[in-house]
Amino acid sequence: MADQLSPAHVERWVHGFVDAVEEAGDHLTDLDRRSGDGDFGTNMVTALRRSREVLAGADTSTAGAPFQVMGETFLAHSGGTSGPLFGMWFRDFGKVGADAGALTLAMVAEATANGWATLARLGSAKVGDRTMVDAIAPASEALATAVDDGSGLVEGLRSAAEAARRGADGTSDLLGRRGRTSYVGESALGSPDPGAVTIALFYRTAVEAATA
Amino acid sequence: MADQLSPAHVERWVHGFVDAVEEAGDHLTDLDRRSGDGDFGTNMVTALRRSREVLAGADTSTAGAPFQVMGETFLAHSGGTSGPLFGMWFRDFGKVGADAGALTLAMVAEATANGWATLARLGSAKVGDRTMVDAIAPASEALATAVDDGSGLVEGLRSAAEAARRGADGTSDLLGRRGRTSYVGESALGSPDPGAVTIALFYRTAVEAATA
Amino acid sequence: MPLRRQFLNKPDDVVSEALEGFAAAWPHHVRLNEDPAYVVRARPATDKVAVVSGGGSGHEPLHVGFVGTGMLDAAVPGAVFASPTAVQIRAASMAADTGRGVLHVVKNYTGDVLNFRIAGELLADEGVRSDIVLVDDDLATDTGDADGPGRRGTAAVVAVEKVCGAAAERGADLETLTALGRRVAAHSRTLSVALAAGAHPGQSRPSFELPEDAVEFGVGIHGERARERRAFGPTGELVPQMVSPLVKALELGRGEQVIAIVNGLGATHDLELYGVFGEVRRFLEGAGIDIARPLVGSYVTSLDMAGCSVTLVRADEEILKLWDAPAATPALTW
Amino acid sequence: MPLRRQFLNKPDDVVSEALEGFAAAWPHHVRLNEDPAYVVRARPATDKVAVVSGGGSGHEPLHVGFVGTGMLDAAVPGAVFASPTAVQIRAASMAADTGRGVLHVVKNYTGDVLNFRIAGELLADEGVRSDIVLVDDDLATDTGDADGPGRRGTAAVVAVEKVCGAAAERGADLETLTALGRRVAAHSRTLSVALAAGAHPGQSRPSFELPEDAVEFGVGIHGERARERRAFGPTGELVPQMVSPLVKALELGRGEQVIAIVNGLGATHDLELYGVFGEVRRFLEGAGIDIARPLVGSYVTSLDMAGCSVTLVRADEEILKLWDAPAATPALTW
Ligand SMILES: Nc1ncnc2c1ncn2[C@@H]1O[C@H](COP(=O)(O)OP(=O)(O)O)[C@@H](O)[C@H]1O
Ligand SMILES: Nc1ncnc2c1ncn2[C@@H]1O[C@H](COP(=O)(O)OP(=O)(O)O)[C@@H](O)[C@H]1O
Ligand SMILES: [Mg+2]
Ligand SMILES: [Mg+2]
Ligand SMILES: [Mg+2]
Ligand SMILES: [Mg+2]
Repeated sequence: MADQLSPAHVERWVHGFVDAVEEAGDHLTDLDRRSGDGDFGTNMVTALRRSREVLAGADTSTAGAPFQVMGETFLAHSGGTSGPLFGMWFRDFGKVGADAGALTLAMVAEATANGWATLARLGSAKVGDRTMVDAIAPASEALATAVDDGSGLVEGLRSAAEAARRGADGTSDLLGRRGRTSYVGESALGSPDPGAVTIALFYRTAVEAATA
Repeated sequence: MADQLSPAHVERWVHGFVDAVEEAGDHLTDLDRRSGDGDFGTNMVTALRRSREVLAGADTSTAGAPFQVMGETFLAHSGGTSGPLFGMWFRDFGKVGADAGALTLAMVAEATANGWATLARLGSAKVGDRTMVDAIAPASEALATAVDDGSGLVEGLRSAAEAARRGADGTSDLLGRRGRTSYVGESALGSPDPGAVTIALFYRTAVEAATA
Repeated sequence: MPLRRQFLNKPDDVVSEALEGFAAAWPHHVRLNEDPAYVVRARPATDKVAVVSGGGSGHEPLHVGFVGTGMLDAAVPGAVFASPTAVQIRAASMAADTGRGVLHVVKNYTGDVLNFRIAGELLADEGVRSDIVLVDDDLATDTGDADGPGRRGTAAVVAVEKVCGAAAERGADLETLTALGRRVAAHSRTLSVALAAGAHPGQSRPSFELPEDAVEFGVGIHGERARERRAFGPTGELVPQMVSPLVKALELGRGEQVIAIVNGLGATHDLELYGVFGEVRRFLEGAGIDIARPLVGSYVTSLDMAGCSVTLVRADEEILKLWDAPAATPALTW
Repeated sequence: MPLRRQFLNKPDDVVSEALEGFAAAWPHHVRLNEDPAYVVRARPATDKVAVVSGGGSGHEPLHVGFVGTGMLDAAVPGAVFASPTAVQIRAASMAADTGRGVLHVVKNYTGDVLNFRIAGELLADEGVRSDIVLVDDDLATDTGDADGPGRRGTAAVVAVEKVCGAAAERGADLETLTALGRRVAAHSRTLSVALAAGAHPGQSRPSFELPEDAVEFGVGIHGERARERRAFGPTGELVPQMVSPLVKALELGRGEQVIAIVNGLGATHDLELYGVFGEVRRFLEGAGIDIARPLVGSYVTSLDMAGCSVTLVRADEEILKLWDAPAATPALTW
């Protein structure tokens, strides 16, 4: 059990995330079909596969490098609303780890807080609007608490993953107020927001990478 | 029985012609339907009525003036193939009578010959092509003979009218080689060319104006 | 049944209302005479041969859109798809004449030819010299029958108007212009393809119907059908069928230069026209022919027909220099 | 079922093939960068704020047709009806930047706004200053809901690009340009009406069907339906329904001056557009409002949609002077 995420850990995290989203792709698309236009999973998987290809040839000697590659790939090639937002999300992780030999829990907490701020600034989504912010916000708070409490890396990531999952689950009860889901009203109730579910996968795979 | 056509005679001729074409309008349109696109009578009547209106307010103190008015009216307002050609036809009559107090038989012969030349130049129709030239040519030849023979006005006009009528009748046996009728081939056989029929009316009404 | 409604009041007033709007939209370029209807430059030239064109309406921006410095001195619009009258042409020509004569640029259609020829005779009576350049570029109507009506006139008229307009601006005399215009016309060929016919103002039915798997190949600009239907296909297959016969008819050899005009027939989007132009370029590159000057846009339309035409004009240095000369008209300015 | 076939090869390649053809057709005006895709001036400016715009394709000539002296320094085309990516926008902006910053002219659509905002952050990281003028002129989407997406951006973008382009050419700094562009946008309103929807490349069905007696009133430029259908009628009845709300929304009073843009949405013929413009003029004359500058043509299209939009822009002397300043672009030159 690592107490920092080395570049190798980060690569494992990223590949684990790609695999997890690939596996959940159809389900995520289906969730977007219920609450939007049904392209989320497909777009996400396409952009992630492309990222994986670019990563194969990229220099990933710093802990931020894999995220920088994913950020650029998403910003360069992914359409829709979530593509550029995820691009900026990964970019904030890339920035925090830009010159670092490893990611500490504090750095993950910082990247999460920055990413939350970026997404809020760009997409104007607040907690409760039924977006990925509803998974990010509790994860960010959990990470901040863990850092304050001096928790270990795995413990901190676990609390983030747990918080994100609960946040994602909770979107099932929310009415959409941002993006396409705001047009479908009550008919989305009962299914969670695909963006939030994806954020939960992001932290789950972090835990897996750190514990593998 | 006049031996010259005074401005009053010419006016009577012109009005007689308008009336005659008006009366024959549906028949002429029908002929054009058999050999072209079925707009001849309608177009002709519209332009002639318009000419009659303009004539009512025009100075017609010379023998050519009514024809000048008709020429301008046809050239300014009449579409299709025959409209501009008739415009030029009337114009040649207007020119010959431009400064004249009356039209002699020789002048009618000259205008006819000029008109024929103008139409041949503009429309490239030769005798036998199933156009109004097939009525004009015999009328012109009859008038030339009448002038050479020193015939009287009425006698000369009568011979022209008779020749034009025979020429028009003869177009029933001709295959079209100019204008729209060239596209319909044999199906026009048996009906005369509406333009040629109209030329025959033109000379018939000349006789009526001279003898009234 | 495809429905093709239009923005208009009474169908009969379409042309006169459009002309009124057109003149109001381009007050620094043109002035409209209402009766008889014609359009002249807002600032008429004072000492040059007047270049005048005209024909049926429904082909806009042709011809009124090309009135202005460097192109036409006057344009004479008829009713939709019908020739203007000789009296209109005479009036426009006399308004444009500066004493140095008038060049009539005429697309080869029976009515247009007849009325412009008559106008020439009327003008002669007024002491105004004029001559005609007949534009007959439509390869689809090249039957070789010397006694027939000959090839129709289509998009090459833009090249003739541009080149003669520029030469007139530089002081060329009527004889020179006539010879020049005839040279451009003789070295121009066009083929047009339609995917859907347009509809006459006030009518909701297009002038012909096409099955889903066919294109009208060699279509005209008056809603008339072509002699041929061919299989619909990607532009990569359609365009060579258009360009190859043009190259042959003009006997264009490797190393020669052309002006290439890709023209929309009314309802064809720029995205498509530029795609077509790309294919024209690929084909000509393969044949070693140089597109010295390209022109892509909807310049000679057939109401709201979905279709396009490709025109090639063999170019030499003189023609290219005149093509490049400045023009300032509503539809073409450089 | 109206059939709407297009000239294209593979639907996915429509935009890239059109861009290639476009660049080849206007070599003296523009240069295409293929990946990431953007268009810049053939002769880049050296010392001015760069004016850059972009958005989904299918609206041609917007935006690529407005690259050139006096208007845009660069245009960034997305896929059909889809925003360009932030990386495209960054690359185009950096290619156009002369060191004096970049003005982004953005039509108000979620994707465009998001990607241009992101591009602004990416550019800041590169040390390039930029700011956004949001164009949101579509009165049909004015719900008054401050939390909603706001009015869509349509044809007023042409006015913003023209005016800001001219001011940038004269050396205005980024702050001045941003304020100027926002002023033009704030004083612009548009209403659009469709008679028939267009079809996406490769699809033969239009994006919606209209009954014969209805028009889509307040339609957008992405094939989406309007909130309202109204009775089809003559332009004399339709146009006042479009212009009157614009006058009210802008609170235009007697004696005020406007730029009036009558814009075809893709398949609408010039004859119709000029007829519509005539009606706009009649209406504004009646209201005592002066059309200081007219613009009539198909500048912001929605593929091959049959329809038109009317835009009014309140004008003052500064705006008119900038509107009149020279421009030399593929789609607008004077
Ligand atoms: N304004 C926003 N801020 C943050 N996230 C958003 C916003 N709008 C949408 N999203 C997220 O994006 C997801 C939908 O992405 P995507 O399918 O790519 O969007 P679309 O197809 O509507 O363009 C949603 O599940 C939501 O989590
Ligand atoms: N080239 C021609 N020369 C002389 N007369 C012609 C010529 N072509 C057609 N006509 C005459 O025009 C008449 C048809 O006129 P009209 O119906 O106006 O023509 P369209 O409808 O074909 O334009 C014919 O009956 C014929 O007499
Ligand atoms: Mg979606
Ligand atoms: Mg989507
Ligand atoms: Mg007829
Ligand atoms: Mg007819």
